Amino acid sequence: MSQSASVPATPATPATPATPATRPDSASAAAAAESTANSTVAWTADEMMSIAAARALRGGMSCFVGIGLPSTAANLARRTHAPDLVLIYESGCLGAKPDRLPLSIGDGVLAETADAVVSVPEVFNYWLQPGRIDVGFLGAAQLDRFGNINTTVIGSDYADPAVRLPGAGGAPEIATSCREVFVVVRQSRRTFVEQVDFVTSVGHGRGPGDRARLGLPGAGPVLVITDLGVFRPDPDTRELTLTELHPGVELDQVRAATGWELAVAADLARTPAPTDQELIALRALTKAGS
Amino acid sequence: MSQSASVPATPATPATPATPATRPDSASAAAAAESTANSTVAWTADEMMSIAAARALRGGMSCFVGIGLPSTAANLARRTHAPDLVLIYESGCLGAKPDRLPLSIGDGVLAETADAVVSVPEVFNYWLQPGRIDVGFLGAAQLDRFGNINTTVIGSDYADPAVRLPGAGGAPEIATSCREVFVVVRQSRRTFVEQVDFVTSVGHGRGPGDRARLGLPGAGPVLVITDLGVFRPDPDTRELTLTELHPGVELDQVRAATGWELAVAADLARTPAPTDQELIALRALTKAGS
Amino acid sequence: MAEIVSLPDAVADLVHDGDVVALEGFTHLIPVAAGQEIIRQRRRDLTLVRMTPDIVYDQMIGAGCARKLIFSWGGNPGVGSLHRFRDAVQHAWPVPLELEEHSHAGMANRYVAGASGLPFAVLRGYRGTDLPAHTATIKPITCPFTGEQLVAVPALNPDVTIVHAQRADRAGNVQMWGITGVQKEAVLAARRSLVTVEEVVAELEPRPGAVVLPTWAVTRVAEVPRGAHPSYAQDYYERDNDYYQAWDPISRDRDAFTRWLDEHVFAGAASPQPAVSAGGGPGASTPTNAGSTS
Amino acid sequence: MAEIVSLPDAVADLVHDGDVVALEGFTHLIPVAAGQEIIRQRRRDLTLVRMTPDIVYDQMIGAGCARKLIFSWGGNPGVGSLHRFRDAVQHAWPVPLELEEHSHAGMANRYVAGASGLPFAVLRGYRGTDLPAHTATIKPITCPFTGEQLVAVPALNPDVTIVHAQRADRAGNVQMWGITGVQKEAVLAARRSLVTVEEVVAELEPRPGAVVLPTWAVTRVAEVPRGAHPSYAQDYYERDNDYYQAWDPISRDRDAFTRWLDEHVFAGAASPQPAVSAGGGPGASTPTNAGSTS
Repeated sequence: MSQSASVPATPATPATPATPATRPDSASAAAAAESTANSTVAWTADEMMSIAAARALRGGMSCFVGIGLPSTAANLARRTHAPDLVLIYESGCLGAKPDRLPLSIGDGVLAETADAVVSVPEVFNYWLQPGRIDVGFLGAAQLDRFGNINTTVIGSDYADPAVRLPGAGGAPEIATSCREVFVVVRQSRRTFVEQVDFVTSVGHGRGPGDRARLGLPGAGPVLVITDLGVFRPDPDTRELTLTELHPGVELDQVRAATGWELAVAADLARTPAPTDQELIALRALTKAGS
Repeated sequence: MSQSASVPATPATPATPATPATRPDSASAAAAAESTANSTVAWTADEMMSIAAARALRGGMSCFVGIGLPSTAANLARRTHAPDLVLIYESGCLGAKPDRLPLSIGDGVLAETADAVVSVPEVFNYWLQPGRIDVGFLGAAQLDRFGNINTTVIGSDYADPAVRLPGAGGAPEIATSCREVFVVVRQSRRTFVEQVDFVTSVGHGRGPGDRARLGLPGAGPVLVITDLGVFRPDPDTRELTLTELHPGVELDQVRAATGWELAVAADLARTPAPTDQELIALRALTKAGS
Repeated sequence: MAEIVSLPDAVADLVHDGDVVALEGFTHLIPVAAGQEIIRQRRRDLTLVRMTPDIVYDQMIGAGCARKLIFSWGGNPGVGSLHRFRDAVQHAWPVPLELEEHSHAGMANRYVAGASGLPFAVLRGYRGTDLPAHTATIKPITCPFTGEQLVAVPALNPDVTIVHAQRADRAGNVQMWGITGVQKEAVLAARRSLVTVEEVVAELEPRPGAVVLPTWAVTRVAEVPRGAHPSYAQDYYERDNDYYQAWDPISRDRDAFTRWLDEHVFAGAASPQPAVSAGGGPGASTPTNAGSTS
Repeated sequence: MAEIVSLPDAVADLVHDGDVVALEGFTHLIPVAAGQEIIRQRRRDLTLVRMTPDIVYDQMIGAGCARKLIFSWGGNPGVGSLHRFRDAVQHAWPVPLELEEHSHAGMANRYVAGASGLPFAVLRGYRGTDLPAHTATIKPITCPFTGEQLVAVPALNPDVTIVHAQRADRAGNVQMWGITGVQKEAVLAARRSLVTVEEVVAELEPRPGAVVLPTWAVTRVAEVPRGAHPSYAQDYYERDNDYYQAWDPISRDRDAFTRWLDEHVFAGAASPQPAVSAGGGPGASTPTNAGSTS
């Protein structure tokens, strides 16, 4: 099942399928599917995205995990370079160590393997809100140039939306309280928009100083990983700036999939291609979870 | 150990010894110790007090239990006429069924026999505050004519007290939130005072309408049991009024042990003397607990 | 003390037209059978409350039980959207659905306030989002000590809360374990409560991670084996992922949905849990090939 | 991640003169050995926080560690008063002791606010009592939805919280069970935390009623067998009621107390837990005949 506006992705709660699929409709798929020096097998743009997202997580970090793409990335990191990554799910599972990819944020395997299972009020009040969690890992239906996230409605009229999306879930406070936020999202002009129709979760507001003015304690989105590349907020403008291109992706492809005039880092890098080890781990994970 | 100003009783948390002792210094002891038609053995004023207090509790009630005299009475009720009395301790034990008298509000036997053990914040916030508990059973170092309780300081200057007492513990909110409050206290001019030096826990304030004005949801002290008799607030004046004399106690003894001009109910009754069954159960309980 | 009764009797006693009704259960232990019993008893004008309205609320909304939804995330977990919910919001079918929309943190705290007998809760939430502009039940509040501005949300005190648990004893004490979500708070916040359970047992053995609701905090208990299907009951049965997939095409189409309702909810009025088949899907005639739904 | 160290090292690292220090444990699991180590390291000007200051705080106050006490009930449970506490309040011996006095509900909610990263908590408390007149940290607050007036109390965020638990694993994950009081909130509210444990084990087996604090929420763990004596550690040892009785005459007399301090706390500086005798009393030379204390 591919993602579409009528089956939207959502943060911190399930909506996108847990299994990354090939994306034949994507301009990047053909490029990404080519094999590189790192890997001996072909891989898809979605696989590159999950692997790039996983690499951003470091051992010992605590990570508040949204389902779908974020969960795939976080579980992949725990299977590869970050075995002591602490996974936290909004269902109350602290330190979950699932042996297969969970299909929801409340799968039994999360509770069975967690260091502690606490109530939902407790996970938000005692664990998220005080800023104990290093990284909040979110998805998005729309993401704008300042990293604001929409998972509520498509269209300008809340009362009469073009598309009613699932809503906020845990995302607004994850985006507020985690020390940093990573976002993982499939990129297109539909998802990468100049300004979101509805601010469900605040990124960098309308620019520099907005998070401080709003009293948001965390640093906000410091990293956005898509199937085309990696974006980071410009230190001065806070605008999402392309800092890495995935292997085989051309800059024009990224521009074509971005709904605003794309800023590109002076030292634009190439994401290292997936290694065989990463691909094997990812495929084992998504196969077990499906 | 007898109760004295320097070793004060406290509500809802331990301070008085759990074991009722004979009280040779009391004017009522000799009278109360005489045997009556109900019992074939002699009993003490303290035993009469605990038994009268236990009788006030009914099966199926939930009772927030202070340690010491209230705990003795509540556990006695559970052993005699009210086996399904639900005992709640501020340590977080809901539905404790101790097989011996606990020495503190946090004895292991309370946790081991409870239906549920919850955190201290939870017992106050989820269980006490919303008014779920039928009866709050409190002790007092001082009690005044309107049933207000002091367990904080003796003397008019808080900053330089004549005697520093243990403080509030759980009592202020027990007195506020339980549907009804029972108080059990050894009676003397030291404990039964015209006006408490410090209002730790509100009874009926300074008279009619005060609880409503303060927005206190529960009915407040509806029953005070001492070693001399039983008191209830007058429906009009809210002043504690003697409604029962314990067997063998004379009205003058009660007046002598009351720090204000005592009101006596028109239909003053005699407390039925302890039955053998009650005495046997009480002594088994206090012996096991000592 | 909780009375142990049948599910139809419990719903008939406790759930009235126009009530504020919360069915809670966070992925795990969702009281689906009770929700379908509410449909079967044709309740109307309910204000439905739930952090994560999913299939059972899609069914209740599609059946016309609800006039309002108070929620924080509405979707078919792992699959996509709730199409009956979207049809109600976007096209007022079968009746208009008013929304009161919060975040999870806000909803959880609203239940906490409700359970605590407080009129409101305070959190560090919603800041900078567009939610306060559309939700009247989000207001600023100032700390009287630091002057910091935070957010207040009002208590949720449903007329009835319904949850599902693994066990109750014969006295009506309830025990649940695994992910227990916001169920304790939702029950304690409500005026009346119903707990459906997998089984009534002689004695509740203590278990790691178990939450116990004493009988005097619950109004009714009903034994409903598989009452959480297609969600799961830890140590009883697994989540029926095929059901969630198969729900998508049924719910996309008004006629298919109406047929499903007739065949799998209303037709079963005589039998106790008709819509809760042991098999993998909302109904035997439903294709469960998830691949066909994309 | 929590570091596993010795008790003296943990106290030396975490507890500084002038700190706000909370030792929590509600009757059960009171971190007495850690309190005595603070005395031994001669910390001064501490603001001590504890819902139920009892013997260990009487000892710390008598030893001159504290300039202020934030509390809700101070007594020797089942015995009577804390005489060192009273001597400090009534006669400023050995140093004056400032009081900040609350109810249990207020203190518990202050820790909850602290653990939640909020500046204050709201409760339905203190109404009509004389406490607000003497305690600056109790203020009115108005519900923005109903207009009802309630009470706010500020968050407690100790510099250090110390609790005792039954077990930790080698990674520093902590497990406690039985009555767990306000310990989770007190640890999560603190900037730094120390958990003394009965034993460090290879693996924490799940247990009914257990609270687990993940290692990343704790600063230091120290293995201190019988570290809660004379309170108890469920499934390890019982409460030493004789100790509580015997404390009464020692604490009533400044000289007797000073002698006890020299002999049973300071003299033991070389050995790890000198004041925690296996026997029944604060010291071998102490009469434990409770009858003599009345």
